[in-house]
Amino acid sequence: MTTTEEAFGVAAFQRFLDQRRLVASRCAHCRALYVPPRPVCPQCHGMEMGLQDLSGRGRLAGFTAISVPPSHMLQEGFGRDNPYLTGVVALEEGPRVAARLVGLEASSPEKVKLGTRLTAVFQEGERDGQKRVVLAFQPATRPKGRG
Amino acid sequence: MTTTEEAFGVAAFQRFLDQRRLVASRCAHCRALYVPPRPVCPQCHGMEMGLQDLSGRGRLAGFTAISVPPSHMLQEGFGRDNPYLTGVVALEEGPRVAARLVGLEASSPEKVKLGTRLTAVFQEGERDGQKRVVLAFQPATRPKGRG
Amino acid sequence: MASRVPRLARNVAIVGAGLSKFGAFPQKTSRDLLFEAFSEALGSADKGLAAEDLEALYLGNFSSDLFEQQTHMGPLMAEWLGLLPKPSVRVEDACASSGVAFRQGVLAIASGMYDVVLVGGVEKMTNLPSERVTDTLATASDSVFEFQHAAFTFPGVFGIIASAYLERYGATPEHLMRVAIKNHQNGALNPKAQFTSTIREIMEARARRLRERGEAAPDWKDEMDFLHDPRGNPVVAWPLRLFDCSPVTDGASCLVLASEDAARNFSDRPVYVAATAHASGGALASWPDLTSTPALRVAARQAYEMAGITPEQIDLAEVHDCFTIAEVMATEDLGFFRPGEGALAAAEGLTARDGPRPVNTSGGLKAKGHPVGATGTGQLVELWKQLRGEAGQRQVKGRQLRYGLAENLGGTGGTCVVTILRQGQS
Amino acid sequence: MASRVPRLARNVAIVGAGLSKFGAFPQKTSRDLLFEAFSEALGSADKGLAAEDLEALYLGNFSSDLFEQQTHMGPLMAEWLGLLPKPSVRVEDACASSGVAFRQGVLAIASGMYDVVLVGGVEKMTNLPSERVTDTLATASDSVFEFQHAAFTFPGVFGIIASAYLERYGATPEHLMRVAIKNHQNGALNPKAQFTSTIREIMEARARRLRERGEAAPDWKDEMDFLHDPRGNPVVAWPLRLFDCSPVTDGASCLVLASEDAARNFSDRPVYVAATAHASGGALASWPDLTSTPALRVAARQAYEMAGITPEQIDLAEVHDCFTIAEVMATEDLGFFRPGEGALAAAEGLTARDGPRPVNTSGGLKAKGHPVGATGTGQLVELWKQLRGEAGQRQVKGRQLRYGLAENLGGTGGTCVVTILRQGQS
Ligand SMILES: [Zn+2]
Ligand SMILES: [Zn+2]
Repeated sequence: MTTTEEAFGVAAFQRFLDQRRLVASRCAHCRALYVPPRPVCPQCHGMEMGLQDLSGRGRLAGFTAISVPPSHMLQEGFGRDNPYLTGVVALEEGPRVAARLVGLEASSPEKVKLGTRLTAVFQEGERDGQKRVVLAFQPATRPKGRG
Repeated sequence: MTTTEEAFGVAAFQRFLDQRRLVASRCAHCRALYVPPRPVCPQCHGMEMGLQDLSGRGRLAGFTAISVPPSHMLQEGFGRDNPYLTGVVALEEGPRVAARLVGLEASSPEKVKLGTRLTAVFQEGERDGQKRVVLAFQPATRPKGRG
Repeated sequence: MASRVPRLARNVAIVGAGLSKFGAFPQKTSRDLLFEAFSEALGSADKGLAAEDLEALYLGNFSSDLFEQQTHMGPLMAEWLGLLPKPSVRVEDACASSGVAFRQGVLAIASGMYDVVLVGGVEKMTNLPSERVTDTLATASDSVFEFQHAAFTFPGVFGIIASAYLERYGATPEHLMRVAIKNHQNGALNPKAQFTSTIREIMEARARRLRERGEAAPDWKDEMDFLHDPRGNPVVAWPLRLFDCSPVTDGASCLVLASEDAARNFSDRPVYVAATAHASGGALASWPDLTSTPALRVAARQAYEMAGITPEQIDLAEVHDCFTIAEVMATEDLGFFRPGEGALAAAEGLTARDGPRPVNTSGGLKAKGHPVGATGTGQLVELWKQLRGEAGQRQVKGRQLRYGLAENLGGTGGTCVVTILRQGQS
Repeated sequence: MASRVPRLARNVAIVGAGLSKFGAFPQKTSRDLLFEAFSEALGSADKGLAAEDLEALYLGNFSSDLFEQQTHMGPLMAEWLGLLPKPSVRVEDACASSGVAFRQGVLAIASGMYDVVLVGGVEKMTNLPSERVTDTLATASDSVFEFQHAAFTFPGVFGIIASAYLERYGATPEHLMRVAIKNHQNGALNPKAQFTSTIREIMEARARRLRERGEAAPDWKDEMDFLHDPRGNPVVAWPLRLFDCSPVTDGASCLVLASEDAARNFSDRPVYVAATAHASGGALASWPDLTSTPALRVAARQAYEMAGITPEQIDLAEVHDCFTIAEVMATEDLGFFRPGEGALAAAEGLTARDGPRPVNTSGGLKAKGHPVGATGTGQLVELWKQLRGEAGQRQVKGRQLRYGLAENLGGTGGTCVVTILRQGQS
């Protein structure tokens, strides 16, 4: 449980992820959505914010394959010969989110296409000995019965 | 050997200590002395600086016994039950210098007196696996034949 | 070059002020803390104030780099507060970061570039282990010559200063304890303070806890007895003990500044900036006299000249009591008392809230807390409230308050900022 | 609130400029580097200039906190340069730290507080291991959401931007390589640059070294061949490779600013500040379009308004090519080329030193080096020299230079500073 005030704090995004939820703030005044949730609407400066769960479906807007990782990714085993993918995903509800990309070939980034349909996955990871969920996106399996 | 330009850089002080020398910069214009050596005279803003070796003799101008040490002193074994002394020494040539104090009772700081005659000692130490000399001061032994 | 008394091209006023709760908040980051102070500042303007009215952000922050592994706080905060694309400047001058940020906000308005500016300060300190806090604060001294070589810590430097002061003027640690007792008495009346208890209350609570646990409770007669007992008040950097030191604190503060003309749109009773002065000082060993902060003397003189007043005209002051000795020396360097008389003056109650020269009515850094980057603007929040008669239970009474002074110190006197605020136009 | 075009209360000019050598100097600290730039700046004034003339120091520095475990650089530097007790302000806005510091120096003079101000920038980066440099630079993005969660690095963010730009406009990595080749050609003429070699020279030297060691030397035909070879030019953050990235650099830069009146005491040919603009931007995911930096568009528009000119009137520019793609996008966001045409323009030589719109005659961040806190004022040092016709071998020739523009970016567009300098009075 989070109180309403806490829901728009910095720690809230992680708490929602730990619950396997991708949550946006929603401005009561202009209805703009933002991820991660925030206490002030960047659009109209309103401070009456609500929450909205997102579908986790989106499309790839930009990406990179990183061959020179920071310390925390070196610790996960990434490096020169094992790059990882990360990028920006445009969610179907409108907002964009920064997230790691999995299930795509990091060693052949030329094969990754912008616009690829993606879906959120909540990956269990560890940081400094503590379990925590990391947001990632993977290629969406095409829903049955749709074109 | 240090070139003249390097002699007034930040690294020079350590290089002189490694040679067991306590060296001041001396302004060619107003003759003011400063420790550690520096490239500009704080007194007259002159930039023609020379070097002068100091005697290492001075008196205690202020001190403290530290019971809550930083990491590097914790590593040397200091702490709540083993405080260390440090302070400011007024050198007989005029300038003052910040330095650790040894040979005085750190656990009885009330017995340490301002004005105590001190003399420089060059202590061999280690930091991050590298040998280096640290400047410290200890009580001066009274020279023979003087009052 | 002969020093001229500077004259700003435009006058500047404060039209809003806010403070987060000060304390230790494991779940709050700098963004959360600053938002708290920001909301209160917007709400504090007499005629209302909205984020759109703000043209720039000046943010004081000491070292989110080391405390939160986050640099470039300016735009991060501007985004969080909904201020994009307004320019945002992070200013760092150690514990005087927001005192200096405030001054840049004043100059930016005076220059003609902006009419309304948000100034803030924030620090998130309590998530680091205590020895890492010690290391981090020590980086504000000369980290090569003072820290690596001489192993100075931040309390250590003020311990050295105190050793010289006590010896030279025959003052005693008891004089310093009186400063702590006074500041806790004030803090007990400040709901935003980290410690909202007097030292006597802290002593009684500690004894009660020991008794409840079945342990032998010390038989402390009074605060002074408690403060002499190393179990209650251990030495940190001799002669300074725990209760001579300000705590480690999370917190934020905000002010809204406006040009004299623009101020009328937001406030019925703006508080004016009568003087803003700033001077830099060198390493401790370069001080000609360890009992007086050279740069503070310079900044104080410049501030009085700019305001056109004398120290006697200051009605109340918030001074930088990172350590009790620092408050004593500041009251001398600011000209409130003669050299060597500050300790006795404090002990005799001259700086108490109901004394002739109230100092640190907020509780000071000692009791209100010291989130280092937020302290400078935090002091000005207190002056703003006092000068407007809105300081609640701790309001200085019985006289008209016209001039308030804030003294904000960075590191061990490397940065000294003196601000004089005035109630009413000149 | 309708945005008004700001008018400074006083005009400001640059009367001196200096740069340290850029590179990797294991024995030099920030103090040593800044002193180098400072001495050159004092010596550069036409009519002489002394430390006593300087009334304040504004110092841009990104993170001596993390690079040197030293905070509170302002007074430390003021002491080292012999400027005590003058006030000293450290400004941090990531890689735009000294661009923003410069702007505060301009505002401080315009406010009436000072007549002559020293502005500097410094960064000492090369003593950290490379993965710690990666970590440290990444703290300039949002370290919670972008760094810890999404594992963005600094090159990674520009890799993402490049992926979107190349796809949208059909540009190729070869267009970006042309930017690097051009900037190395300019840097080869700059004795202060970290790389004083063209990419062809670097290629030839590498092949020679391999042959000397008896190894099989690759048979590179030309620079493009070399830049396509992962042995010469490995991927860092796809599609960006090593030669798309600026290096890790130690360096410092200084400028002396003066009010229009005071400037005449120091210089026969002061260079005037025609415009200073600054805007903040949000996290990369908040950009409506990954191929254009929102805050840069805002700052550019404000700068042209303030200077009262159009992009066509800019004679040369120093832009923030932390990565080749950043130079391409900047030339579009600044209005030199239409969206999507910057890459081709660079490849066709339009931004070459002898082209119609010279960009980064200094070598840019790519070849001159990128000591992040020193970069903003470093760009202005180049413009100052070019506008005075003192840029030596790399002087832009064949026309009268009147307006120079510098664009300094902090982080990934969180801070955007645009400065326009003018040779001669308006
Ligand atoms: Zn809204
Ligand atoms: Zn001299």
